Amino acid sequence: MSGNVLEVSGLSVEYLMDGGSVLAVDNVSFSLEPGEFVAVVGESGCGKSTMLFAVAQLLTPPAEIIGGTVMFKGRNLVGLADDSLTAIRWKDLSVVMQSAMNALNPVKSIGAQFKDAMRAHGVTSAQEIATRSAEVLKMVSIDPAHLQSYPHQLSGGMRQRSMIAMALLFTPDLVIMDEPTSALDVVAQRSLMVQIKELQEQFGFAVIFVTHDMSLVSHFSDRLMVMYAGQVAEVGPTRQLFDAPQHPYTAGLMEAFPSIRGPKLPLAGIPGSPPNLARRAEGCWFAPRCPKVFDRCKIEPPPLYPVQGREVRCFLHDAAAPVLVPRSSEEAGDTI
Amino acid sequence: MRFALRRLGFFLLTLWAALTLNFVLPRLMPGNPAIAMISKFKGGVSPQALHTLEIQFGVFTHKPLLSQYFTYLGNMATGKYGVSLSEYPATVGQIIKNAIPWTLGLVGMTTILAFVLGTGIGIVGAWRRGGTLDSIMPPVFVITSVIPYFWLGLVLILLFAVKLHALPSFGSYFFQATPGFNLTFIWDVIQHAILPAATLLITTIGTWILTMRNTMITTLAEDYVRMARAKGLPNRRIMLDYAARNAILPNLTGFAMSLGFVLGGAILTEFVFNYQGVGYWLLAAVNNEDYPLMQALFLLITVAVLVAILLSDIATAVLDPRTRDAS
Amino acid sequence: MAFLIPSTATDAATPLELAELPELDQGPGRRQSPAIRALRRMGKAIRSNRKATWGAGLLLVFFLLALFPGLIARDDPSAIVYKASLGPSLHHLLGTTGLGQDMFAQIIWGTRPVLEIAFGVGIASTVIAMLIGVAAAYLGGFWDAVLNLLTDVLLVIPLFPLLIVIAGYLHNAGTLVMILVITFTGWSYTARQLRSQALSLRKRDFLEAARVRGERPIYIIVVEIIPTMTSLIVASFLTNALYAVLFSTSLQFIGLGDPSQVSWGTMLYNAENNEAFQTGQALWIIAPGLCIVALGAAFALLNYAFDEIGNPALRPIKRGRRREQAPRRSRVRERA
Amino acid sequence: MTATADPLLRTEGLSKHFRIGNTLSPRTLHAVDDVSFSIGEREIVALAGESGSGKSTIARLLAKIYRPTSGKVFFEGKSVSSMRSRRDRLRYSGLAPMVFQDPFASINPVFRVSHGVMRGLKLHRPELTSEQRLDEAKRVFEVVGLTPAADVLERYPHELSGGQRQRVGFAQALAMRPKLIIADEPVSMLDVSIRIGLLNLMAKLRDDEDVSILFITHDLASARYVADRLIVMYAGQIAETGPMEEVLVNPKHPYTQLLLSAAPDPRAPLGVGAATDRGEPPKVINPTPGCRFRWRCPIAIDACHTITPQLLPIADGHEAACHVAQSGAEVKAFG
Repeated sequence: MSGNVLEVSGLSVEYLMDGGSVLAVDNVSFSLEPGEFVAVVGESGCGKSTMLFAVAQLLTPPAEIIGGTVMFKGRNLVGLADDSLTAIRWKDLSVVMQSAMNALNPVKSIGAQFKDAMRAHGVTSAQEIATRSAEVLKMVSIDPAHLQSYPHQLSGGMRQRSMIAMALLFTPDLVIMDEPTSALDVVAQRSLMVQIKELQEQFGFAVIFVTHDMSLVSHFSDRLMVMYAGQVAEVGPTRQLFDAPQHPYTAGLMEAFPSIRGPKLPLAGIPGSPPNLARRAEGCWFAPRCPKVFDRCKIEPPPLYPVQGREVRCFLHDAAAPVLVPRSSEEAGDTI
Repeated sequence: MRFALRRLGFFLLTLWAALTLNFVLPRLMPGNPAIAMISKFKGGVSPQALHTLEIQFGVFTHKPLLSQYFTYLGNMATGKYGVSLSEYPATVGQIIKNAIPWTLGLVGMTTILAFVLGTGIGIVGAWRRGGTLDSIMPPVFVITSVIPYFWLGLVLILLFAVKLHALPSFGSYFFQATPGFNLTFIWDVIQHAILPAATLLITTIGTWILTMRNTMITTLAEDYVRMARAKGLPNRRIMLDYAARNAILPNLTGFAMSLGFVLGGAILTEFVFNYQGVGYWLLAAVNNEDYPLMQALFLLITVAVLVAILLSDIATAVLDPRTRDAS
Repeated sequence: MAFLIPSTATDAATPLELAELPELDQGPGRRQSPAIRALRRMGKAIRSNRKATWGAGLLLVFFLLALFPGLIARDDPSAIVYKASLGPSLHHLLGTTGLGQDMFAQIIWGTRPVLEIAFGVGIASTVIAMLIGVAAAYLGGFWDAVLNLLTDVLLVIPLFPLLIVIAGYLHNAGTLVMILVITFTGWSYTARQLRSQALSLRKRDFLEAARVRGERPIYIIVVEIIPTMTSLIVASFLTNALYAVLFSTSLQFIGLGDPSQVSWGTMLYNAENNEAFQTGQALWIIAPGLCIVALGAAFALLNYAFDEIGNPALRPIKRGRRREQAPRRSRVRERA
Repeated sequence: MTATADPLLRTEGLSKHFRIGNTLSPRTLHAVDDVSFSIGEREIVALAGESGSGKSTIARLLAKIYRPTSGKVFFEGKSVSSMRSRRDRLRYSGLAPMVFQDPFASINPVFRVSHGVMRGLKLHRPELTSEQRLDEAKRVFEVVGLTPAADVLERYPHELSGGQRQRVGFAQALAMRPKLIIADEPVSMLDVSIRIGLLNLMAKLRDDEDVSILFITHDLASARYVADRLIVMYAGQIAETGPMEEVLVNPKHPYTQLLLSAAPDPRAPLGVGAATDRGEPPKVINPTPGCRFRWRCPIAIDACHTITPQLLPIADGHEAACHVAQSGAEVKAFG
C-alpha cells in the first residue's frame, strides 16, 4: 500500500557480543496507515524495544541492523545519510521513551530542551518558540510556567506528559512510544493513556506503542503485534486478537491476566521461561513452552501464515499440512 | 545555603586537621627532630626568633601541651609563621610571597591547560567511538599517566638541554637577567617554563583524557543522548550540551580532589628544574631541616587544594540544577 | 604520577539493549566455591583482555626478579668493585654506576624493595579501606558520618606534600617505614570507593533478606557483603600498589629514603647527585626510570582492564567486523 | 475477644514516621499512620495501593526491618516489639519470613541458590543434621515447583529466570515452617506470562501448607485472583478494607473506586474518558487533620478538610474511612 506512513520489511537486528552475535530482531515486517495506533507487546528480552529503536534509526553499538528496510513516507531510513535523517527526525517522526527521568537532559530546563528541538529544525524566532512551547504544554494539561522547571522538579507523571508535549512540537506523522506509562502508577497510567488517545484523535498522527502489558492497550490500539524471541508471533486487529487468539503464545498471554470483574477463573499462565536468544533454536522458539507442540515444531522454524486478516507464526495454521494436534485450534479462545 | 555552610564547615575542619598535623607530627617523631634543628641554627638566629620556634615545636619549654597548642593556633591565625632558618633573616612569609607567583604561573596554568585539553580530547575520543583516536588512547595514556614526573623531567632535560641545547633546564629565568616587564625578560621566562610545563602536561593529561572518555562513554549510553539524536539535533550540540555537560560533572569534583596529586608532581618538577616555586622551597626546607618554612608551605598547599575544591563546587552548582536545589 | 580515576568502578552502566537481552552463556563454574569461581573468572578475563595480559605479564616478570634476583644478576649490587662509569658491555649489561657498581645488578636487586612496598601498601591500605568503608556503610548514621568525615578530610589534605613532611622529620625511611607512612596517608581514596559500593549494596534486598532471616551483623559483613565486592577490592589493591610504587620512588629520589638500600629510587637519587647526564651516564637515569614506568604500567593496565571488564561499554570497538557479511549494513554505527 | 481467639497477626495503631530535612528545618514524612488490621490463619490478605502509599513500609515494619514510631504488632497475641532475646526474635523471623520484590536483587549473586535455604534451616531449625537440611531444602524446592530440586539447588542465581528466583524466595521462607509469609510485591517485576504461576503457588501454599500470606501489590486484579481479603491504602492510611469480592463489587471509598476505574481490563467494555483524574498520591509531610484524599476527591464535603475520617464498619466486615460513606449517602466518585 502506498498510502502507508511506515512500511517495515524484513528488519533484522543483531547484537555483537563477546561470545558471538545474538539476533534480537528477526525478520520483522509490518506497516502503519496514517493515524493508526499499533501496539507491540511482548515479554522482556523479546526484542520489542530494539525493534522500535531500529525503526527510529537510534540503535547504538553493539546493536546493528543487518537487513531489511524501513520505508517512512516512501523513503528508506536504513542507510540514509545523517543529514537527511536529521531533517526527518522530530518534524515527521518523534519518539517518547520509557523513563522520562532518564530521557530528559537533567541539566537543562524543559523549555531549553524544547527550544533545542525547534532550533534544530529551523525555528529561530524566540517569540515563536515560546508560543509553541507553551501551547504544547497546555495540550498535555501542564502549566506553561513549568517551561522553566528542570526535570527533577517535576513529578513522574508530569515528566512523562512533558515528553509527550515535546514529541508533538511539530505535529509529526508518526510518534514512536517505548513503554511510556510503565514507570507510573495505575491511575496516572490510565490518565496518560486517555490523553495520548485524545491527542492522537485530535492531530491524527500514527503511533507505535511498545508495552509488556497487553491489557493496557486493549482499548486503545487498532492493531496488536505480539512478539516472541525477536519474531512476530501474531499480528492483527486488537479486538480480534483479544477475542480469539490464534497463536498458542497469544492465547497463553490471555490466560495470564486475572480479571477484575466477572467470574473468577483458575488461570494457568504459560509454563517455563522466555528463551535465551543466545542459544539458537532449531524449530519454533515457543515450542518448549507450548501446550500444543508437535514434532514438526521442534525441527522446522514456522513461517507467518495468513489467517483471517491476521498473520500467525504457527504450524497449526499451515493449511497445506494435516493438523497433527490432539485438540482443535479454536479451543484456544474458549476461556475468554 | 545549607550546603554552602556545610562545605565551609568541612573546609575549616580540614584546615584545622592540617594545622594539627603540623603541630603533632614533630612531637610524635622519635627524638623530636626540632631539637636537632634548633641546636643546629642556634648561633645564626636572633634569641627572640629562637624562642618563638621553641614554642612552635614544643622544645625547651615547660608550658603544658594544650597551651602550646593554642599559642601555636593563634600564631598561625594571625599570620605569624616565623622566620626561615635556612634563609635567615628572611621570614617565611617573604619566601612564600616570592614563590607563589612562579608556582601559580607554571603549575596553575599547566594544570588548567591539561584539564581543559584532556577533557576535550576525552570528549572527542569517546564521541568518535571506535575511531583511531579512541582505540589508541587507553593504552597510551594509561602508560603516560604512570611516568614519574621527576623522571620525565630528567629525560626532557637530557634530550632538549643536554643533547640539543635547545632549551634551558635550570631556574625560572636566566640568573643574570633583571626581572622586569619587558619582552626580553618575558621571553626568557617562557623559555624556562617550557620544559617543566611539558613535564607536567604530559604526565597529567592522560588522567583527564581517560576519565573523561570513560564517563563520556557511560553518558553516551544514556537515554537523553539517544533522545537528542531522535530530536535531530546537530551533532555538536548533542556532544557538548547533552553528553559532555553531564559527563563533566563528576569529573569537576574529581579534578579538585586530585589536585593534591598534581601538586605533589609539581613539587618534584620544580625540584628537578630548580624552578623556584613553592615545591622547590618545600624540598629545600626539608633538606635543610628548615621546619618552620616546611610547615608553612604544607599549609599553603592544603589551602590551595581547598580553594580549588571550593571553585569546583561553585562550577558544579552553576552547571547542575540538581545540586542547586539540594542546597 | 597522575592518577587513574576509575570513574565507573562503582556503578557499571549497562546499555539499554544489553539489559533487555538474556545473559549469554555463563560458562563453567557450577560446582566451585565463590572464591575459586571469582579467580577463574579473573584468569579468563586477564587472558581475554590485551591490556590485562600485558599488565599481568609485566607484573609476573618483576615478581620473578624480586624472588630470585641472585639467579639473574650474580654481582653484589652495592659492592663498589668495578671501574666507575663503564659503558654497557657483556660483563656489565648496563655498564657501571659513577661509583663503580654493576648497574644491571642494582636494577635486578632493586626490584624487591619496590615490590615489597607496593604489595605491603596495597594490602594494608586495602584492608584499612575495606574495614572503614564497609563499616561506615553498614553501621550508617553517626558512625558513617564520623568515618566518612575522617576519610574526606584525609582525602583532601594533599598526600604527597604530607608524605614529604613526615619523611622529612623521619630521615632515611626504610621499607617498613615507607609502607607505614604511605598506608597511613593513602587509604582514604579507596575507602571512599568501597564505602560507596557497600552503600549501594546495603540497599540490595539480599542483605535485607539475610537480616530478616536473623543473621548477625558480623556474618552479614564477612560472608554476604565482602565476597560481592571482590572486583572493587582488587581494584583498590591495584590503585594503592601503583600509588606506593610512584610515591616511594619519588621519596627515595629526593633523598628521603634509606640511602644504603639498593632500589630504583635511590639509584636515581645517586645518579642525580653524581650529575649522571653531565658525565655521559644517561643509562643510570633511564634504566631505573623505565623500570618504574613498567611496574607502574603493570598495575595501571590491570586496573584499567578490570574497569573495562566490569563495564563492557568501555571496551575497544572492533570496527568493520561484519563489513563483508552484511552489505546492507546500516549507517547507525557511524554516528558522529 | 479471648486470648485463644487472637488472630495470627494484629497491628494496633501502627505508625512509621521518617525524619527528613535537617535540624534547622525538621520535617517528618508520615509513611504509615495509625494502621490497624489483622490477618487470620490460612488467609491471604492483599494490601493494595499506589507507590508511596506506605504498603512496603508496613511489610518492613512487620519483618522488623523498621521499628514502628508508635503502635504495636501482635503475633499470636504476643507483642512483637517486646521480643528482646535473640531466641524470641529468631523464632518470630522464622514464623513470619519475608519475600522481596526484586528477584534479581534478593538473592546474593555470589552463592548458589541453596545458600539462603540452608542458612535459614541452620538458624531456625538447628536440630536438623546436614543431610536432613539438604532433604528439607529439596522438599521445599519441590513444593514451590523448582524441579529437579537437587539440580536447581546447585545453581547460581544468574542461571535462573526471574520467576524461578522468586520461587527460590518462597522456598527460603517455606523452609522455616512459617505461619505467615510477608510478600512485598512478589510478582510486580516478573513477566506477565510467569505471574500467574506465582499467584497459583501462593494459593497452593495457603491450601496445602496452611500458610497465611500478606500479599502486597499495586495490581487489584492479581489481588482479586488469590486474596481472601483486601486492604486499600492511601497516603499511609487504610482507606477501605473488607472481603475481596465485597469491596470490588461494592467499593465505598472514592479512592477504591478510582483505582478500580483505572485498572486496565481487556474484558471490560471500553471505558475511555472515565478516569480523568490527574492527581498523584501525595508525600505526607507534617500533615494536618483532614482526609488525605480530599484534594483529589470530587465529592469532598467540609468535614473532609478538618476531620481525619476513621475506619468504620459500613457493612459486615467491610470498613471504609470516608465521611460521605459513613453518613450513609451513596458514594459515586469515579467509574
